[in-house]
Amino acid sequence: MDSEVEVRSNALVVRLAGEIDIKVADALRAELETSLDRSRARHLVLNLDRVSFIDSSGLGVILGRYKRVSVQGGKLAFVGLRPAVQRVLELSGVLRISEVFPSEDEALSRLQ
Amino acid sequence: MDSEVEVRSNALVVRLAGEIDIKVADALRAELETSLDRSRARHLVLNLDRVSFIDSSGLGVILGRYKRVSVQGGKLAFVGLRPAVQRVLELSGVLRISEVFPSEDEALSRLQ
Amino acid sequence: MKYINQLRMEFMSIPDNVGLARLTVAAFASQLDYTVSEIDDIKGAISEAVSNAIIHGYEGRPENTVRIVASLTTRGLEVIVEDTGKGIENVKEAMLSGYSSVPERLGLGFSFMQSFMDEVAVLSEPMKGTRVIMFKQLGRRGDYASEN
Amino acid sequence: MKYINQLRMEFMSIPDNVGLARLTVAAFASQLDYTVSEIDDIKGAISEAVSNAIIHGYEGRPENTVRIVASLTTRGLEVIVEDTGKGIENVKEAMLSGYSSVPERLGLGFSFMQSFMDEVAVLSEPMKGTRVIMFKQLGRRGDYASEN
Ligand SMILES: Nc1ncnc2c1ncn2[C@@H]1O[C@H](COP(=O)(O)OP(=O)(O)O)[C@@H](O)[C@H]1O
Ligand SMILES: Nc1ncnc2c1ncn2[C@@H]1O[C@H](COP(=O)(O)OP(=O)(O)O)[C@@H](O)[C@H]1O
Repeated sequence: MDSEVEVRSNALVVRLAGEIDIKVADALRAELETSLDRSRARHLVLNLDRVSFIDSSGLGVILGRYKRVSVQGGKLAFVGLRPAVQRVLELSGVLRISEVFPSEDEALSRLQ
Repeated sequence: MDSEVEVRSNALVVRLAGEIDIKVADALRAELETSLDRSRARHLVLNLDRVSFIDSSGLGVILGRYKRVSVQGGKLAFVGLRPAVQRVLELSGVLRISEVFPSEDEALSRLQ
Repeated sequence: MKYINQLRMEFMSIPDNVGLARLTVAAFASQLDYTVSEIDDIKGAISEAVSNAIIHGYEGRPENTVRIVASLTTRGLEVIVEDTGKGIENVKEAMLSGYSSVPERLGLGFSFMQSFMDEVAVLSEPMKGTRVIMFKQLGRRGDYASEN
Repeated sequence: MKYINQLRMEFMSIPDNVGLARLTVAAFASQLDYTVSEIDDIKGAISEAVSNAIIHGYEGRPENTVRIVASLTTRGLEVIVEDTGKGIENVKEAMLSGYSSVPERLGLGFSFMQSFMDEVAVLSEPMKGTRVIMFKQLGRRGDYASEN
């Protein structure tokens, strides 16, 4: 798994690549926590367009961060969901508490 | 493995794709024999630019066809060798009895 | 039922091997005529079952063995994931969506397996281990879109 | 020597499984820091050894089992490919470059294995089977270019 983090207006934009499973879960959790601490961003935008796989261990990391963000009144948004990833997010119900946007720009303009 | 056959001037041009091993060896042998029978081409040009893997079973099929072609005074030429394929051809000595060209056109113009 | 092909694999209980198991079983299953989304389902189910064996069955201890037996028949893929770890006291409760014995986990593993596969059976005995038996029928489902 | 990871696999002796074995062992070996060309070498060696087990060991009969044991250490990958097939009368002769007991084959399998791997040992007993033990050292070779 590769990741890239950027703060854009009031959101932390995280671009992930690869497969998100138990192997990378701890490192991803630590990276997201550190980035949220540093940036003090309100919203979390996850660009998953290069993520080919995610399972419940990976999803757990994302949902943990959602809790933190939503406590501060922020929102969770996704960009670039491939079919396999979309399906897992749907099954888990995550899509009911988050929004999906066609691009990062769109996500950022709607999350003000 | 996928294949595509075309007769261009006096050569049979065969474009292969995928992995050439024992699983596909019989089918490839049959296809090359049939194409050589039908076309009555003198030379055999193998475009391997979409072949990611070949082993000694795959090489055996190619060398068998080389024998047939060279008996009729024809030549064997390769186009588009990836590093892994190039290495196997080198190790086997096939490159000493054949030629490698940067493109099909170049191969065809030199094989007259 | 005639077996078309059969694969057994055994590997150490470390997180690196979850991806290995996923890839291998997916490549094996691809010998049948599954759609891309069905292969994604199989990857998902294997990932959950193998992760469970490592995290729960062996509680993260790396020197144990996870075993997979995968069989192809004309009907589809049968795959068994098993560990000889701590086992499950109450399988029915464990399989409930949202139930987890580990606070930070989601408790969705078994329900994902059930969504991804056509049949899931769990045999477990405390202190003995757990065996998850799954079946994915061939030619049953369309792609994601047609399921909704 | 400490094992970092270990994988055993067993599968039916059919040609479809040659690619499966190649892919799985390559993915397993990728847990170490091999170069792309070293991973290609490993794929090549596995392909030759597994093809031999199927073609020669079991003479094409599909209902037999090929077994692979792959181990990662800090030094590299050790991989054993074994069959319980017909075995080899004269291993020294069989390993000669160009020797084949089958007219239409090239007799290059063993010499490819030796080129691709750093160590190759063959243990065989007629009517009992054959075991090929190979080792690929880590950080030894550069890419193809620097070898020439
Ligand atoms: N292989 C196993 N060995 C022991 N316990 C298991 C195993 N698999 C699952 N369990 C138990 O079942 C519970 C539910 O599993 P699951 O639905 O996959 O959710 P999660 O992995 O998120 O906890 C686990 O929390 C664990 O207590
Ligand atoms: N697993 C095996 N079981 C029995 N015989 C084998 C096995 N592997 C190799 N051999 C014998 O060794 C010979 C040389 O093998 P190899 O160098 O791979 O060339 P090829 O496969 O082209 O014959 C084979 O022709 C066969 O007689």
